[in-house]
Order: sequence, then C-alpha cells, then structure tokens
Amino acid sequence: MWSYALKRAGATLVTLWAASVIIFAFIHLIPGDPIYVLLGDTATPDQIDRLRHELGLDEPIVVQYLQWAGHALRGDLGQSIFFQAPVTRVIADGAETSILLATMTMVWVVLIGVPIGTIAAVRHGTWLDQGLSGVAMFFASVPTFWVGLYLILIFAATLGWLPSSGYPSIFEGGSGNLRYLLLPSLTLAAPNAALILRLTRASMLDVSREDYVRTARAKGIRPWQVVRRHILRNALLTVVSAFGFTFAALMSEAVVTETVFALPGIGRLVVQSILRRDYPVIQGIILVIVVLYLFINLIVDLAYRFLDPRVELQ
Amino acid sequence: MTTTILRVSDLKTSFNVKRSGRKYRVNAVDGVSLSLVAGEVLGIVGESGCGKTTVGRSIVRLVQPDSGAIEFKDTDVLSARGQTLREMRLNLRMVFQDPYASLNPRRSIGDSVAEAGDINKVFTSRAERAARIAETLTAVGLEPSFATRYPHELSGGQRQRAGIARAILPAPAVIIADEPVSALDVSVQAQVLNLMMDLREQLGLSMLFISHDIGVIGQISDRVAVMYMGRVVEMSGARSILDRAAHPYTRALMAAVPRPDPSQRIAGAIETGEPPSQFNRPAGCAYAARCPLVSERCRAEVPQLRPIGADDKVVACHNL
Amino acid sequence: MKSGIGLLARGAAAIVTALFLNAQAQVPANAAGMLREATIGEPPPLDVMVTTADVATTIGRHMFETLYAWDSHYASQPMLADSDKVEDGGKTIVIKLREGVHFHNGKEMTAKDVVASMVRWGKYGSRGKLLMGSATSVEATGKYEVTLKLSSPNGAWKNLLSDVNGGLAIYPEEIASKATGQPIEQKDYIGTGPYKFKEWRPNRYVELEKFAGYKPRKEKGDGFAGARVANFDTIRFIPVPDVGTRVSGVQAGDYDYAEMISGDLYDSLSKDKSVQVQRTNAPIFGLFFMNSKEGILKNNYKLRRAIQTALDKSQALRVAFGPQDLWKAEGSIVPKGTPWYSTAGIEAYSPHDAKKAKEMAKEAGYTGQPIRLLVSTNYQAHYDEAAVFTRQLADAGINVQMNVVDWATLLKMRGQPEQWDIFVTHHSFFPDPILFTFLNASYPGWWDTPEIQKLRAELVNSSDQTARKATWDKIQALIYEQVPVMKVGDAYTYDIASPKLKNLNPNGPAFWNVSTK
Amino acid sequence: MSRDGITMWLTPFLARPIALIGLCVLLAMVIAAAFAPWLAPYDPYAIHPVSRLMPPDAVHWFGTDQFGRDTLSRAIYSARMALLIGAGVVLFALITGIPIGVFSALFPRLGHVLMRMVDVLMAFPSLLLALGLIVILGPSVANSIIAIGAGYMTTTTRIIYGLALRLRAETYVEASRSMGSGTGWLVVKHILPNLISPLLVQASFVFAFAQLGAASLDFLGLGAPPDIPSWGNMLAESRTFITRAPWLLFFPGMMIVLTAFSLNLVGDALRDRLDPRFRDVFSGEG
Amino acid sequence: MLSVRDLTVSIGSDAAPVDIVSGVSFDIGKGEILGLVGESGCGKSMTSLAVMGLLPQPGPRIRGGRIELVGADVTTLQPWQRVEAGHGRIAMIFQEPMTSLNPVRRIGDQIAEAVRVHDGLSGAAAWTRARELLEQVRIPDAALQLSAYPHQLSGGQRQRIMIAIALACRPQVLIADEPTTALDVTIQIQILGLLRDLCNRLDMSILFITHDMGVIAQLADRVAVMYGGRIVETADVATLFGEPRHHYTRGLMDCMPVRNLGARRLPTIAGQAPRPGTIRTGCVFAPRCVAAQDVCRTATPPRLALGEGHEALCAFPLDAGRPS
Repeated sequence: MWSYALKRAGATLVTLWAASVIIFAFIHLIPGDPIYVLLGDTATPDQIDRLRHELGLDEPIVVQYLQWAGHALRGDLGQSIFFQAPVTRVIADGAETSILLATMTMVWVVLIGVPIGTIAAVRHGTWLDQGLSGVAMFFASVPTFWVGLYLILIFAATLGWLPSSGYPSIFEGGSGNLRYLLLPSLTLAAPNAALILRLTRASMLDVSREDYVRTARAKGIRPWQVVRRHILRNALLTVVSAFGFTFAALMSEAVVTETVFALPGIGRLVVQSILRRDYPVIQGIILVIVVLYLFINLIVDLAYRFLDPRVELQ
Repeated sequence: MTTTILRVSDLKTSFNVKRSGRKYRVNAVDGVSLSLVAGEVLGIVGESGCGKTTVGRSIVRLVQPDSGAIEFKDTDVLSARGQTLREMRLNLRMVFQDPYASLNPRRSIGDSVAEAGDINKVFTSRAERAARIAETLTAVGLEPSFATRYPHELSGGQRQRAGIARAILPAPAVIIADEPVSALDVSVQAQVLNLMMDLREQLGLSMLFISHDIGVIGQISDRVAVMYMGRVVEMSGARSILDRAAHPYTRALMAAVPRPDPSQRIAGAIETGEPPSQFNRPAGCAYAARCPLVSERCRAEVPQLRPIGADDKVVACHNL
Repeated sequence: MKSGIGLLARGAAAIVTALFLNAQAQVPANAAGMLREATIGEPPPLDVMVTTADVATTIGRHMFETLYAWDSHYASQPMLADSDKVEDGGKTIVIKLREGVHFHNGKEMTAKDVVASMVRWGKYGSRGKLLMGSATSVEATGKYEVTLKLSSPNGAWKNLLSDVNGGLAIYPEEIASKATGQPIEQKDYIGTGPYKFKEWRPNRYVELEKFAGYKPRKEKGDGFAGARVANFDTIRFIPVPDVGTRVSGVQAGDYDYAEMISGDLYDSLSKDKSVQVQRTNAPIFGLFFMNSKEGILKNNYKLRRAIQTALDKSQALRVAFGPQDLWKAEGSIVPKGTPWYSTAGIEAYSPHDAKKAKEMAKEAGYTGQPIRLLVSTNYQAHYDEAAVFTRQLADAGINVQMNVVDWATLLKMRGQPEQWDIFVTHHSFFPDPILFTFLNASYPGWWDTPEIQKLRAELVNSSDQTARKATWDKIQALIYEQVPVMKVGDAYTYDIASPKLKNLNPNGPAFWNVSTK
Repeated sequence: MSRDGITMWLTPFLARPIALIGLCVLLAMVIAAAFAPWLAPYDPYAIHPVSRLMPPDAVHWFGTDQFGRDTLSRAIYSARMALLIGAGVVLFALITGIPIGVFSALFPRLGHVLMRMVDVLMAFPSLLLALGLIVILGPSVANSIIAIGAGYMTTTTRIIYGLALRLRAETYVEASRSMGSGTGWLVVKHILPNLISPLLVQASFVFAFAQLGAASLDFLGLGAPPDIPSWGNMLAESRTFITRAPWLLFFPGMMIVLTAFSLNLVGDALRDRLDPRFRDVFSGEG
Repeated sequence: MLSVRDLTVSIGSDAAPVDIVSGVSFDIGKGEILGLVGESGCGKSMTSLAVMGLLPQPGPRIRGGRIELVGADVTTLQPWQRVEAGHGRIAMIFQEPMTSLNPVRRIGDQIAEAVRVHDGLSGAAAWTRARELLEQVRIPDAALQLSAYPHQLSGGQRQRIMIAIALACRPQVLIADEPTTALDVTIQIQILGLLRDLCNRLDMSILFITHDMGVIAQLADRVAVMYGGRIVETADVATLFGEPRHHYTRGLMDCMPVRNLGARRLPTIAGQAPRPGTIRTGCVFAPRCVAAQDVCRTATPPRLALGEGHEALCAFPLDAGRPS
C-alpha cells in the first residue's frame, strides 16, 4: 500500500512539475500587462517602465520561473501585483468559499445523483426511469450560468427567499450564512448530479448484468438486498473513480457560478486575475487547483484500490 | 525422403505480468524444441496456460522470444528482414481460435481473405485478386459471392472457413492453427476439421495444430507434442500418444477425457490436483506435485526429453 | 458502506433543514453601524496617488484627503489647506495648512508630510506631472506652511490639488518619502480621512472603520468639501461586478448602496420603493480616439470628419444608457452650466448624414479599407456605442472592423500605434480641461499637431480665466476640425441606495455625513 | 458507408422515438443555419434603438434586445455559430486526438510519455484552459474553437487511446500483423475504420459540451466577438436585463439546452448501439 | 422432484413472439441426474434459467407451461419468492466460475449470505456452516479460504465455491449450466466426480446442462437432447448412447472426434443450427436431416414413445438395434 502510494505520489510530483512549467509559460504568453491595470488609464510610459522593473517583470522569463518555482517550493507563491498582498493569503481568503461551495455541491451531487440513479436503474425501462433519465439529461445539457440566473430570478429576485449573491464568511455570521451558498451549490450541483446520476444508473445496469448478480439472485436473496450488497457497491466503484473528473468539471463550472453569484471564491478570483493580469495569483490558483486535482485523483486511486480487492494491496 | 520445413529449437518466451503491484516474469514457454516435417500435422496439446499458444505466436513473430531459434526452410525466422521476411510471412500463416474476433467487422470477407496478398503486394491486377479470392473461397466451401459480405452476416462455421481461406491465400507452406475449432459447435467443428484435412491433402500443407482437445488433436495430427507448464513433456506419433501414453501427465490427461460411452464411466471422485502457479514455478519437474510417480529427484531436477521405447517417442520424466 | 451513506444522508438532511430555517428567518445581517457598498469590482491597490481606477478613488477618498476639495458645484474649497497666497504672477504658491489634523497613526500632519507627498506625487503620481512638471521647488516654509515655486504659472493648480484620483493625497512623510512607483503596501494606508483602513479580504471586501481622531472642518459639508462626519462604525466595500446582482442586493437589503446601475433599470428603480436613486451631478462622456501616429487616419482630417458626419450619437447613447434622463447628446466637451461650456464647432458633433459622409470619405481618398476599432467589453457602454457606430458607418460605406478585447489587452494594445485606428474609452468629468487625456501628447492617439501644441501651452501657462476660456474655445473648434477624438455624449450614471440612507453625497459615493435617519 | 451501414446507424433512432426527435431537432438547427437569411424575419444586425427591449409580440416573436434587434432573427443566425463552434471543436478534438491517441497506442513506450502529458493537461480545468487560451490568442471564432477544443482534445485523446489499445489487441489486428502488415496498414485498414462508430458517439457528446463551453466563454465575455450573433452572446448581453426583460434570457438559453439535449440524446442512442466492449470507454463523461 | 411441462420461453413482442424454448417437458426424480444436451443456441440455457426463475429482465419470458418443484407450482416465482413461499430448495451453478462470484466480497460472505437466507443462521454460525460447505466441496484450508477473494483462487476452486454456495441452499434440485465448459479436462473430471459424489451423498437431483456428449455419458442417468428449442429425444443414458433414434442425436454422437480416431474424415451434420424463430413449420431439424421427407417440412413431427422413458420427436426415427 505505502510503496504504491509513494510511487503514485512520485509520479504525481513529476506531473506537478510539468504542470508548473506549463502554467508559467502559458500565463506569460497572455498579452497585456498588470502595470496598466494597476496604474489606470493615465499612466505615463516612464511610470510604467519603472514599475515594471520594480516588480521584476522585465527579467527574462526563465529567471522569473526559477524565482517563482524556488519560492513556491518553500510555500511562498509570491506577491499579488494587484492586491499587494501575499498570494497565499489571497488564495486562502477565497478558499473558504470555494471549499464550502465544493463540499455542499458534492453533498448534493452524491445525495441526488446516487440514490436517484439507483432508483432509475432498479426501475429500468419504466416511465419513472425514462422520466428521471430525461430530467438528468436535461440538466446535463443546461449551461450552468443559465440555471444560476434562473434560480436568482425565481428564489432571490421574485420570491426573495434566498440571497442572490455574495457570501459573508460563516466565521462572521455563523452557519446561517451557508444559505448564501444554497443557490450556487444547487446551480453547480445540477449538471454534476445529472452526470453522476447517469453514471450510477449506467454502471448499475452494467453490474446488474454481471454473472455474480445472477448468482446472488439464485441464492434467493431479496431484490433490494441484491441491489444493496452486490450491485450498488460494485457500481459505486465506477462512480468513485469518476470523482476526479467530476472535480475538474466542478472547478470549471465554479468559475462561472462564482461569477454569477458574485462569490468571493477562487473561481471568480482566477477569472478576474486573468483579466487584470495578476500573474502571481493566476499561477498560484492554477497550481493549487492542479495540486488538488492530482491529490484527489491520488485519493480516488487509492480508495479504488482499497475498495476493490482485485487490486491487491501490499 | 522427408524434409524438415520448420524447426523450433530451445524456444524461451516470457512475459512481464503485473500482479499486486509487483512485476513478475512468467516463462510461458520454457525451452521448447519441435520440428515439423513437410506435409505433416504436428499437434500440440495441453491445458490452458501451458504455453502452446505462445509457441505458435512466437513462430509468426507476434511475440518476441527471449532465446532459441526458429528456422523455416533453413532461414532464420527471428532475424529475417526484407524480402526473406515477406516470403516467410506468406509461407508461415496462422488460423485463430475465435472466428468472431479474428475477422475485422468493418472489412469485407474478400478484403480479409486477400489481406496477406495485399500487404505483401502479391497481386498484379484487380482481376487476379478477385479471381484468387473466389478460388480460395470455393476451396474452403464458401460461395465466391461471400467476398462482398461482412463478418456479421456469417455464421461461426462460415467465419472460420473464411479464416482458413485467409490463411491459405496465396499458397502457404505451413499453417499454424491455434485452437481453430474450439469455439465451434460439435457439428460444425467436424465440418471444419474435415475441411482442414482436405486442404492439407490438396495443397500439401504442413500444419502446427494447437488444441486443448485431445480428441481433435488425435483426429488430425500425425505426431503430437504434449505440453505442460511451458515444456514439452511427451512427443510421439498420434496413435502412440492415444493408446500408449507414457508420461504421467499425458496419462492423466487421457484418463480425464470424458468418453462418450456410459459404460466407461469414471467412478467416484478424482482428485488430481491443480497446476502450480505460474508466478511460482517449482524447481524440478513442474508436474511433481500432482504426479503419482513422484520421487525426490523430480523435485530437484528438471527432466529432459529422452527417447522411450519404439516409434520415436520422447518423454520428459525421470521415472520411466 | 451502509453506515457511510446513512451518515451522509443524515448530515445533509440536517444541513438542508438548517439552511431553510435560516432562510425563513432572514434578517438582514447588517451589524449595527456598518454600511455596505456594492462596488463595480475589486479595487486595485488603494494608493490613490498612483492609481486612477474609480473604485480605488471611491474607497480611498474616505481614508485620504487632499489639500483642496470640490464642493457640489465643483469649485475647489480648502480641505487640509487653510488658506493660500499666490505671488510672483502665479509662479509662487504658498499654502497654509490646517492645524491639529492627525493621521490615522496619531501623528499630527505638518508641512513636512505635505512636501514629501508632493515630491512623490510629482515623481510617481498619475497626474502629478501636470503641476509638478513645472515646479522648481517645494519646501516647508513653516510647520504649517508649504511653498511651491513654479517655472511658469498654472491656471489649474487648485483643481489639480482637489481630486484624490491620481491626485495629491497627503501621506505621512515617512511613508511618502520611501514610496516608489510601486503602490504602497496595505499597512501604509495611513491618511487623515474620517475613516481609516481596517482590512482587505481579496474578492470579499475592503473594510474601513471610523477614525476617532478625526476633526471635521467647520464649514457645512457640501459635495466633497466642508465638514466630514463619520456616522458609521465601519464601511464595507464589496465587489459585485454584476449589475443585476448589485440591484437585487440593495433591493433585498444585502447592500446599502450600489454604484453604476445600468440605465435600463432607471425607470423601474425610480418607482421602486425599496431603493432610492441617486443620479450623479456630473456627466461622464465616451471618447473615440483616432490614431494620429500611424495608419489610415493619420493626418486624414477629412476622413475623420466624414466618420463623424455619419454618426447619430443619440442612438448610441440611447442604447448604452437607456432613458432620456440619463444622457444628453451634447457637443460641448464640457457640459452646460460650467464655465468651460462652449459651442465652438459643435455643429459637426452629430450630423448623421450618411450621404454626405460617403462623399466626404470619397474626397478623402477612402476606398473601403478596413478601419480597425479597438474596444473592450469590460465596459458595456463602450461596446454598445462602438456597435452602433460601426453599423452607422457601414451605412455610409465606411468599413469598420471591431476588435473586441478585454480591458487589459486594450490598454496594452492601444500603446502600439500599428495595432489600431480608433479605440474607445471614456472620461469622467473634470472641472478643468487641462486634465483631459486628449490634450496629453503622449496619450495613445498622440495628437500633437503644431496647432494644438501652441494652444495647449496657452491653456496651461495662464492663470487668467477669461484668456483660458478663449483658448479652450479655440481648442474645441480645433477638435472638431482635426478630430483627434470624438465625444459620444454626456451620460449621467446613477447609483442606488437603501431608502434608509439620508444625506447622500451628490458628487458620488462618499459616506461621510451620510446617516440612517 | 454502404446502404447497410446507413440502416445500421438509423436503427437505434427508429427503435427510440425520443432519439429520433433529437435527430430532427438537430436537422432543424442545420436548416436554420443554412437558410438563416431566408428564415429570419429581420436583419439580425439592424439596430432600432427606439424599439429596444420589447417583450415578445406578434411583430417580434422573441422580443427585441437592448439594440432593438430582433431576438428571433438573432437566435436563428446563432445556429450558424453553434454549428460552427460544435463542428470546429469536434474537428479540432479529432484532428489532434486521433494521431496522438492512435500513435500512443501503437508505440507504447513513447505513448506512455505522451499520455502522461495529456494527463497533465487534464489537470487543468477545461474552462480555465479555454479562458487562458482565449486571452492569449484574442477573442475570435477560430480561437474559441481552439480554446474549447483544447479541453476536449485531452478527453478525446484519452478515449481514442483506450479504444486503439483495445483494437490493437484484437485478434484481427494480430492476424494482420502475423501477415506482415506495417503500422500504416494497421491504422488505415483496421484501426481507423473501427474507430468511426465510437468516435461518432464521442463527437456527439463533444458537440454537445462544446455548446455549453462556448456559452460559458461568451457569458464571461471572452467567447465569440459580441457583434456576432450567438446564443451565448445573447445570454451574456441579456443578463443585465434579467428582471427587466427576462425573455431575452429564456429563448437563447432554451436554444442551447435544446441543441445540447438533442445531441446527448443522439449520442446516447448511438452509444447504446455500440459494441459493448467500447461502451465503457464513455462511462466517465456521459 | 422437478417437473417441467410444456415450457415455452419467448422473446419479442407479445403480438409476434419468437419462441426460443417451445413445449419442453421433463421430470427429474429424486437423486437422479438428468443431462440436457444440445449445441449453442438450442435453448438449453434458457430452459435452465426459466426453471430457476432467473430469466433476465427485460428479455425472454415464460409464455406457457408449468414448473413444479416437489409438487409446488413455482412457474412465475423468482428465487427469493420461492424461498419466502417455502419452495426454495433449488440451486444453480453457472458456466463461468470466473465471473459468477462477486469480485469485491469475500468467499465466506458470499456463502454465508446464502446460509443466512436458507438456514436463518447469522454471524459466526453462518461462517461455521460456510466452512463445512467448503470442506464438503473439498477445498483445502477451508477456514483460510473463507476470507479470500475470488480472484485469488483458480477456476476449478471457484467452481467448487459456486457448488458450496449452491449447497448452502440445501437444494433438493441442483441446476448445473455447463459448469465444466470453461475448465481444463483434468479439472473438469474432478468437478464431475464431485457432483456425482454429492448427488449420491445428499440424495440430490441434478439438471445438468452441457453441449458435450462425453460429459453427459460420464454423469447423467437420463438424457434429454435439445435442438432448436425443443427436446428431440429423451432416454436413459445407456439407451441413448446405445440406440439413438433421432437423427440429430445420432449425428451429434457420430461427429465427435474421439469416436472416430484415425478416420480420414469425420461424419458431419450438414448445414448449421437454425436461428430461433426462423423455422415455424415442420420439424426444426428437417433442413439438416438426411432422412427428411416433404412431410417433415410441413407437419410437426410426432413425439414417439419408443420404449420405457424413451421418446423421440421424429416422424422417421432411426431403426432400433442399429449399433452406433
């Protein structure tokens, strides 16, 4: 187990390094300049040159990379050009929202996707299955922001039940502030729950065609027990292994969702940082996302190995 | 005078297999020597995992052996290049087990049958190609019109005929038939076996016929090699194997074949054990653990093939 | 597995219940004494001396103060200054400072602080060159007296010292003297204003708190001038880039004030009892800059005039700003009601004559070459105006190709003359034309013909108001002749606020003197 | 494709009426795109500031936008953009994915390295990747295609790689190799023809997701230039008017949903028709 | 013990059903092994699944006939319903020992699960019983293997586990659907021996389904030969092999290579098996039958009683007494 985990972790580190090079090169290809954004419309050329030099942006890109990577290794992601604050702090500030949002979303995704997918699979071929699958496919076909805008229109603008935007920290207003994340998390959950629902249904159907399910039925076990003990667990193996992908999808959609709901999360932060060319922040966030993605994949992989005895642990 | 057309000497082929996160080297074929005389059918029989298929695949270079030599008509198969290789490709041909998997579903039967010729640019004109396809299809008992059909339109038996047609066009010298009838129903199996025997006679083919079914092997082969855990344990004329099996494993194998005769029932429970794990081969004779004749020597020393009795029988056993 | 799912289910059920209970008992989370403003976006660093972003100005104005400040009629009134004397034909300015003004760090403000700030402003400040460029010396001539010596008179000096935006905010000496072109750090956000910096949580808010040591001026508050009284314990500036969200946030009580609401909501919001509408008293105006350095429009005044002839500016204004109340197709570059209002050349402002434009373009030798229009969508109005004009020019046979990029890219690209022929931006109101970007020869567009060179010098180096106005008339006429830039029209933005807020500042979001009841 | 092939591909639709509806919707889209100038009641670019933000009525069935442009006409013209982006992204994904995927499967040692690189790219959320590329390349239709396509290129490459690995292990490929076929022959005669069906499935899903990706980019203001009619642009522009003119939000949104939904229906139907051995390759992504 | 009458299993719509098993009847007595033999697609597996109540859903369904287990009608009952109704003493083992065990659950769990349902035992008691069962199917180190996962075992051992699971149901009738087809011959013979042994010791009836005449000859007491969804001949094993009367039975035996060693050609049955539903009138075997007359293609052949327990579905059966 540990040697495998170590080996996987090693491979992950290599991936991470490659990713960091890509991130850096990529970001510095973006035209435009943080200086202009920083100084505004009327900055003079020498003012600009001076500031560029002060920020070290006139160094060769390799030098910039080495400096950045060197600091990153020590946990220092540099200084935000725009906020004039450490990138780690800027990201940490957005992390609360994003982590809570992602967690709530995943709760919805699991809570909606798995049970309803199970029901659809068990009632395979009935109108209920067709209805549920249809609804799922609808939500998989809807642009995230459109759902968000409609939720705002209905629950915030018209009914006034829930706030339309923003999110004050729960450390300031208590857990009641989670209601700010209700609509965004539902928005974000919609397509992903639909995906998990479809995946759960499909893999349950696949598993239920397996010979060992027939064996279980032959034993005289009740159908629901067959589902629970033999189909669901094996089907969830597939679903679990899709969580890495779901996470990546979530990150993409979070960018849009956080924008729609004006949430102070890292998704919106990264878009705005791209727009204002705050290189250190963009690099930092993407690095964090990549690390998270790789970490989640590592966990999923290890979990898979743990859940599936066919892949033996040593 | 008989000429040896194909000679396999001390062939060793192994694979990397990953189990439990660890890499194992599995010796699928562990020192096999065979020779095939022109016009004869040599049967290789053995149970799953004994390496018989790997021998066949090594000969057509689908797998790269670790060591050993394969000679086809005095040319070295393993180092052949260019024109020699092309010639060899046309002469050493394979028939596969699964008639459903061995034909590309997106290619017409004609295209599949003519593939060897197309790859090696044998045909000089489209007309010649079409004629050869038609001729070959007829030879395997299919209508020439099958050339334009697709595999999904054919039954299992017809597909296997197409598979055989592919192996004999343009004329090969040696056919390596890897379980060619195992996937077929008994009634169809008999048809295909008959076809192969007919073709052998008509075309003067030599054949390496690989099967787990001792009945089929006995039916079609002139000589038989019995394999166990990557080695040949007994080799002799077909009749001799069937009637006077010498190696304890061959005997067990023969005894285990269910006779279609209720008066020859095997009574009670038979416990003959199971083959050892491929990842953990015993040091001496691989059959030692199951062998009724086992002695100390068997556990320590690998027995070599040696002649026993008459009719060219060779057996790898210390205790005969 | 079983217990895992069960646990998850129970946990989720608890969360849902809690959320809905909370949703039912929705109380505005407004802590006592906190004012929440929804800004149009995240501010850049609040070093108002170097940055000219509006958001930074709005926030910075509460922390930092200038020597002078504009009242509601945009006349400069003393703020940190107490009085002034102009000597030597306008070449020497002596400013007497108020006494007893304290920085947020408790230190008293003296002439040393002002001098240090002035020096840094002159060197690195966005608008500092306009005044300090001609400064020969600045020194403290007393604990509360600063003397500025200029090589030539500057008619706009007081106005230049009245705006926080890129202007001379007074920082403590130790901060100003070590500051460079890089924005000062957050810990150095120390000014003299009624609110002081508390914390900045990126993407979340910037929070200011009441400065207990603030001593308001005795004059009554008027615009940005006069007494400033902090009635809230804290002010939170929350970035809410989506305008719909800003509106619904104020309606729902999540914010107390929201800036820059889109014109199309004006009518309905005016009738909406849950908000009050606050229209700004000074217009902003869109500007289409022509490339005077390179490309097809260089020196081709006839073609430029042809372009302007084809346009109907009111169409663009209607699309961009909505109801008639919020815009005015005004040809004078400085609006009516100010001393700078001028009718010189304005008959060429918006003729909307496609036929004539076509002829003029033909005369100018134009044969359908593409004219590259650089515009950003970050400002919806820019894009709306550009879209309408492109269409109108197409009707006149003038082939404009929009290049829509994001703002940061536009800022970079417009510095490269080979990249564009026209670019779109806007200008906020300034009570003295000297600050207009198109008068700056180094500003993209690079309008630097001999004619303007001469007039510009006249405008700057004079302190006589009548003479300067006459010069300005000539400049405006020249603008309509050489068309270095086209004015779209005046637009009055508006903000909305909670109806509970009283005494809103007519000059824009500034929350001293504002109170709830 | 032979007539037999056509019927083979039609059967899943005939067997499933709802998938047939999806196919019809797509056909309608194609027709709308092809005949937009004749179908659209008004010039989609014509600006009428006086009649802006009009609710749907007999004159403007879908209402008008803030420029006073006819929403229905713009919606019809937008089908062009949708098809262009969809087809472009699919093509981009396939043109990059097929060579990399097939090559990697056939040459395992190098393929392993290539696939790791693809893995690295997969770690970047697709929308961020698209955003970054768009900002680098500048917004244009072609760049939108590249930016969105880059995200799907990775998944497509992975899928092709998986499929090609399986195909490489097929007995008929072995048979061909035993007869001395070279890489080119294997790819052209055996691998590519058998990739067609699963790639058609993948194409329909990518096409669907490209719609959503393009809409998101447009929404963030970084997609197709805003003067070009596209559903995403229409949504992005109407967002400001969510309370004032909700119909502006509804119609283009429904068009996107309808398109993506139909494509997913078609993709599902095709997938179910697919050889079960290949089916599970698509399980990760729906 | 088990009585099947006129069992018809169909696919397709109710309006146009395609019979894949039509009118199959057989009985199995106590302790008897009935071999059901036929080639692929003849309907033998469908018959076994129908008898077990395990027809896949959606898919083929029982359109007619009756299945009685120890006198009780269980035609439409699934296994769990049979258990609840008290008629659950029937079990089944399958062809693929590789895929018939749940890969992610321990052997012990999978056996204990069946023990729990049929014996009402739970926890340690169920595991003890599971160990006994493993010993009964002669798995060495039974206690150790209980906590193993299926993939850790060889094919032969897995099939033994399958038998142990079946035995946990305390079956009076065991249905074995090609249980040895996927195994090597040396393993096959062990499993066959085990089954015969268990049959004797537990006085269990077995319905043994296979395509292999050799296996049938080794194991069965009586044999039913299926072709095209119908049972074409039934007889006790000695009679069937000694005096087959149906042309298909005869052909099937003749073409076995083991019976023709050394012959230059094998006898064959021309043509190939029909797809279900393609032959609707006359004898299903007629297109391949050497003795077919016109009437065979138009009229359903009679079920001839040819001796005690010997029936053939043929209008022109082979002569009796002709040695095979």
